Amino acid sequence: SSSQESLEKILRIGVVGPESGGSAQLGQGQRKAVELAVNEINKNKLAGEWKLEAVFQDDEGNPTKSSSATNKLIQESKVNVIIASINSSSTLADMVVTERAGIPQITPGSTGASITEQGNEWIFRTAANDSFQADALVKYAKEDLGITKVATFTASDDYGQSGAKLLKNAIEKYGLELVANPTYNNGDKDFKPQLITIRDNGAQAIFMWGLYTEAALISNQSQQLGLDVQLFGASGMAAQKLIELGGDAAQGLILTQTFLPDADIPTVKEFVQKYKEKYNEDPIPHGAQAYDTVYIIANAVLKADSSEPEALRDAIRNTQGLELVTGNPTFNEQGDDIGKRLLITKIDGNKFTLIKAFETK
Amino acid sequence: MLQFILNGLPMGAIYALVALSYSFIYAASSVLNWAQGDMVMFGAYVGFTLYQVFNLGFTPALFISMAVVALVGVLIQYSILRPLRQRKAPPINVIIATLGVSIIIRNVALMIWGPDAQLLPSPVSTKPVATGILNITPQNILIVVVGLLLMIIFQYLLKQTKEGKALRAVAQDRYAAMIMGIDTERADRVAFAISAALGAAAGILIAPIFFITFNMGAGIGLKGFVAAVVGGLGSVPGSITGGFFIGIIEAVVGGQISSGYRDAITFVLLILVLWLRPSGLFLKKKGQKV
Amino acid sequence: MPLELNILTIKGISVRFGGLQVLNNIDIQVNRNTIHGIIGPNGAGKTTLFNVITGLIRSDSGTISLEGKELPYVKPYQLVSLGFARTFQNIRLFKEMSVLDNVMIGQHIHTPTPIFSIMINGKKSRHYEKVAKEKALEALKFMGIEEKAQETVSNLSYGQQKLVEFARALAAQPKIILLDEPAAGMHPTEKANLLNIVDRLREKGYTIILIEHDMKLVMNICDMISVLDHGKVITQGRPEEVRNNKDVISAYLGKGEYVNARNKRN
Amino acid sequence: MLEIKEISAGYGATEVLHGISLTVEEGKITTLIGGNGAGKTTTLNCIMGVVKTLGGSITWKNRDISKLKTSGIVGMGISLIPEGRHIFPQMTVMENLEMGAYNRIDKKEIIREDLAWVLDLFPVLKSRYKQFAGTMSGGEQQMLAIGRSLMGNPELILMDEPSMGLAPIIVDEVFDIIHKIQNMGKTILLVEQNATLALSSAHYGYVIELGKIVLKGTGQELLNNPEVEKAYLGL
Amino acid sequence: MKKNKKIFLMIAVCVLILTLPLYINNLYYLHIINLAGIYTLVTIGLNLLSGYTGQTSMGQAGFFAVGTYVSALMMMNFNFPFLVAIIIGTVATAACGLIISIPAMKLSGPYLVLATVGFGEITRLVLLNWTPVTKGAAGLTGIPYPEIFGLKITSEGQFFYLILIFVILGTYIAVRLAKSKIGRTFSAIREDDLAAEAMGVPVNYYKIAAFVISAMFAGLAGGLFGAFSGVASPDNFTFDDSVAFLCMSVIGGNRTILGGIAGAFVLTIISELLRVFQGTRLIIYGFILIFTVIYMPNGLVGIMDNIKKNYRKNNKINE
Ligand SMILES: Nc1ncnc2c1ncn2[C@@H]1O[C@H](COP(=O)(O)OP(=O)(O)OP(=O)(O)O)[C@@H](O)[C@H]1O
Ligand SMILES: Nc1ncnc2c1ncn2[C@@H]1O[C@H](COP(=O)(O)OP(=O)(O)OP(=O)(O)O)[C@@H](O)[C@H]1O
Ligand SMILES: CC(C)C[C@H](N)C(=O)O
Ligand SMILES: [Mg+2]
Ligand SMILES: [Mg+2]
Repeated sequence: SSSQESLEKILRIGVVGPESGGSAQLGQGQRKAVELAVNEINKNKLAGEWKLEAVFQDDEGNPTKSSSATNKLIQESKVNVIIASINSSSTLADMVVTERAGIPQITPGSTGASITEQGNEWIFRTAANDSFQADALVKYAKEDLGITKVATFTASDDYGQSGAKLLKNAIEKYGLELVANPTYNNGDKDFKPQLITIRDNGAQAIFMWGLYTEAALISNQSQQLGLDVQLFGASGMAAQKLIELGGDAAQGLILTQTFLPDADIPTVKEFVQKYKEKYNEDPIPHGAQAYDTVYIIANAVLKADSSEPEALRDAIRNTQGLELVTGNPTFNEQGDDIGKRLLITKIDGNKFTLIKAFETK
Repeated sequence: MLQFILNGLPMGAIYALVALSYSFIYAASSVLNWAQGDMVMFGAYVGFTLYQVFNLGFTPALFISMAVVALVGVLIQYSILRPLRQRKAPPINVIIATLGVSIIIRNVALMIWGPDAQLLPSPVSTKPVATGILNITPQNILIVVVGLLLMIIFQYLLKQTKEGKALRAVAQDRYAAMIMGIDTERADRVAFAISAALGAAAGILIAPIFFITFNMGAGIGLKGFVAAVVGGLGSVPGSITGGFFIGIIEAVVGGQISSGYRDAITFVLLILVLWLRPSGLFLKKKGQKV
Repeated sequence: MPLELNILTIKGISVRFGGLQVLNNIDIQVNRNTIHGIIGPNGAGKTTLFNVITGLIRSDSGTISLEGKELPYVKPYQLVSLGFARTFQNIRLFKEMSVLDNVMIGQHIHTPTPIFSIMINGKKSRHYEKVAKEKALEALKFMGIEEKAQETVSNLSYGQQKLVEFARALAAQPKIILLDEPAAGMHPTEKANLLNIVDRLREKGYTIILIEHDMKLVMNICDMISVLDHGKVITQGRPEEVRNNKDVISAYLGKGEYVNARNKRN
Repeated sequence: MLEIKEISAGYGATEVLHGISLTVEEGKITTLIGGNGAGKTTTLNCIMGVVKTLGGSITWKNRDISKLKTSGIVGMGISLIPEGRHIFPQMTVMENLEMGAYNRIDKKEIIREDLAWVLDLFPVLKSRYKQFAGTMSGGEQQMLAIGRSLMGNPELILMDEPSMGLAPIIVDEVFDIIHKIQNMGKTILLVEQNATLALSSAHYGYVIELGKIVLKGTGQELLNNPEVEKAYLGL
Repeated sequence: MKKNKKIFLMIAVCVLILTLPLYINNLYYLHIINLAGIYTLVTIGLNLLSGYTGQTSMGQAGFFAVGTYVSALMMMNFNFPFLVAIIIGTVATAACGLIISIPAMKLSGPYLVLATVGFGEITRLVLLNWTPVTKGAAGLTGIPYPEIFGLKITSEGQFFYLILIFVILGTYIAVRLAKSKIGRTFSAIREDDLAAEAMGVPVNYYKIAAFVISAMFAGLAGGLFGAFSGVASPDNFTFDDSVAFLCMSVIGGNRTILGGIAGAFVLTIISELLRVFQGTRLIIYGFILIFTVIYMPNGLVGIMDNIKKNYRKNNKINE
């Protein structure tokens, strides 16, 4: 294959994600965005002489399948870099494989705290930084809305649980009172028991941490129960679908995200337009992050001018000066992207409207 | 406490309906159909499509969807159960086959309707007409009423009509049923069709409040199975009680004890129930003698 | 009756199912090394009595004593080691297993389970297996079906299955064998064979309790007969006494038109 | 008239009937005797269409029924009292009897009359009509199986060892009933282990061995046949 | 002559297996084989429980999980050596088997299925929610590589031999059990537990034993799995995983030990091979399941048996 490379410089990107199973919507969104980015980069020669080639594998949201898929990509497809995965549990399993093989891995979706806490030098994360989100939300609730008694209502998966922890920290930090902190399992349909508890404890606001289906159901059911609370959420549930499914119950819901399709930012506008053209639907935030991830990789290979894993890894670590859809990425020591834009938005009518924007650096 | 119990009722009605579809097929064909939950999902999607593409109202959508999914049930019987029966395959093979069906239906739905959740608007309002302890929404009333109506109809069909008895006869002794002149193949077909239609009905009833996703069958199917078993598989009153039992336990445990351990506690309770009553709440081990 | 003659004493056994008094104060004594017939109309409670003796059903009152010792209320499997083995009115074999394996299950209580030796396929376990196999084959040979040893039970004819069940009971080396209608559905020559087998078992010192509706067989083979009707013992005695008992004739034997038609021929 | 011509049949790869031919005259009792495993039950199951024939033909009322479904065959007035009773254990006695009439399109009153008649034939069924059939004693179940089959008002009744497990007095009754229903104009094919009994009741008899008919003749002829005597009337 | 042939064939197969890592230099293949090897242990145990004793379990992932977590936590929190840790894990799993067998022995059919599903779910939810110990949804990371007598197992090739040893050991134990009085008694219980009881078999004890044994196999497999994958989270032990184990057992043939092995390997490998079909691969997988249970009612091993029988028949005719 080395002779081939000399003719045409090819960089193979392995992409692992849950294209079927419970989080299929995230995996498929990731795939579409990666395909879009790869096509653009190749068409416009944005990676110089390097041609990107993406190979996709489905992990069904199952960590064992995910690590098999990663293995296959590395061993059989001979990929130079891996984008994997969405579910934190899968990403953690994949990291064992990429570390062993010495291949850089970037996760555009997983937010689990432990991912970048292991001293693994091969992992990078372009997912939204949850601790900033939690902090910003709580701060906003206190300072701008004057809320004092709050409840958290989070998914029992890794995403929800690390969210719960971060929220709790922020709530303590800003001196609010946490009156209830129930959880739910993904796939649950009935949230009324927990909502009743929240209501009975007199919460003024509920901070949700999870995905849009459950968030929409929670909104609906809290309306049905006649709860008079302000709902908050984070980027995991930021999707047009939330507005559609939540109906008028979701109106006024405040959430943080890294990406707002309607934002008046050139990169965002361009991305949304191209995405809509190709797929005839709105991109999801994870898609935006995955899209950016491909650009980061393209930039890295351009800079390193090598598909050697170590060179790539170092180039990714030194990413600088890119104006991308979700911010201008820069990675810290642990591999977290600390250059993400953070937007506080509110559901208003048929779309999210911007309340506040932060640059998180 | 009381409000938790009351809030468990609509959920219970749905579980009961799904439980009934498990029970019905079991009562008539002694088959444990793991694809039952996916019938719920499929029914909901068909209803959704009828509404979206053809602009049909709730009632026609309900009936057409029941018919379409019943047809799927017949197809499963014809192409899978029949050859299994002919080869005298053990029950575990039937379970695995229906697992296969479940995987297929789920992923076909994913291909057709995509991974996103879809919304089927309710024919009535999903907003409460009265708040307070009792949160009655018209949709919940609709669920409970239509659900109970279907349950009563099926209890009558199974217990009182000649055809219903014939279905039970088939489950108890296929050979004997055959020589009574009962077309056992047809009985299987009827059982699959009816229980698929029941599942579809459940799907359309819950779609307006719970949305439709391609993998919604897994959760709802499991809960329905739990309800059917705890009540006594094959017993209509058992399924109804089982459904409400699960609905209420979930509401009470989820609200009062622990939301994270809710399902775990529910399952512990169920295992305890089975320990005390190994054939479910409503069935005795009857008609057995050495 | 001298005690040593007596092996099983059934005293005051009553069983009730819902509103139905199925057994009503049953008293039966079974003598050692005899064949004791239990006959009676359908539904008289014969099988139920067997179920009580083998612990599958608990009686409402009464006691059963084996060799003078009252049987405790224990699990059915524990009664096997006390010396009971039975067959069922509806054949209950392990259908998908070989004939030999079926009969070896009968040996269960006589075969130790040396876990360690089994694991290393040691001498001990091989020895026990060998013994169990030999004993099982012996029982099959006694029944005359040893050539079917490797056959799967479900491939055997009805009559052969009945013999396998008999062999399985025999393999438990019980003191008392309880046979529930062993001859039902059997071909006359096989019945003759069965009669022969039972006879030989008596010679070997076994005690057999037999439920049977074939009067020819019962009268030919039994030393004593108890007649049950509606859960009560209506009479007991030697075959010729029972045969001519008015109550037995009216409740059970009948005019014997058809049965007699056959008797005439022999 | 039921006419079986050269049928062969088997289970899986093994053939157990090798060209059986026999005729059952209308309104008569015909008996089929033979040792255990000879193929009697298989023959009856072939007639019922439960076991598919591999060759040959079965005609009833001038129609080849060997390719029909069992339900169709039952619909043509054929009924089987199966070996091993096969009652529906978790249905009541009454429901079992109702199932016997499943295929009838007669008026309800007529069926009710037949029900009364059957309950009179077997009083124990009457007194236990609410009991679950599975808890009945063996003999009671046999009576139920016979009664259930009569509920179908069949023209041809196939009986597979109807006397099995019955008390002598009931055996008498059952044979009385057999004669009674024959006198009502029904046709009977009787399989029995109790060969003497069967042959002395039957007009015509067949002896089957290892899946082949080896002897036939009137009941009396066979009864007096020394070969039959040796092999089937023993004991 | 014939015997020689057989022995020769066996030696050839052994050599082939033992040298596998030498010519499979694609680590991905080796990874899949290792994974299948671990699953083999689960399915062997499941075959003893479901195939032999007739106690269908849809909660085997629960035992697998307990084995994984207990072994891993022993190594991580208490620095126990690998072998000690997996023994503790296996014993803990056995205890779970014992607990679940108490209600389970009274149940059969769908009722038993539900109880086992319940056990699997309860286990998963405890792992998910008992955060201080299990680290909740994030699960365990950095499970140490096994070290046996000073030898550290890190590469796929080394894991291959480690797993192979356990698979051989497990198979040996299972075969011995299956061929002994115990296996025979298990089968009798499957066929008719009342008749078995009436023949002197303490049915309940044997049912308990079957549960405990199958749990131990799953627990051992779990211990290996944790060390092999280095991470473990509740997502590894879902109902779908229990179902997958059951499918392996049935597809391979659940009435023999060989069937369990065949099922684990074939299904694990097939589901990887199907990756070429991308989006439709799960649909194809579903069809494969259906096709197999219809046309191979006794599993893959049943087919092999038939071929053997036919072969013998033909040979007889020729001779
Ligand atoms: N579980 C039960 N519930 C109700 N009645 C029962 C039950 N078990 C048995 N019986 C009734 O008890 C009576 C005695 O039954 P049993 O089986 O002991 O009779 P049997 O003497 O063996 O008759 P047979 O000769 O016909 O086999 C029967 O009338 C039967 O219907
Ligand atoms: N379901 C079956 N599968 C395989 N072989 C069978 C099956 N049923 C019967 N056989 C075999 O077919 C042959 C004929 O059986 P059949 O039951 O017809 O005999 P039968 O004459 O009715 O005997 P019996 O008097 O014992 O009832 C026997 O050798 C039997 O082993
Ligand atoms: C936002 C979510 C998709 C995050 C993902 N579920 C995780 O485990 O990290
Ligand atoms: Mg009896
Ligand atoms: Mg027969």
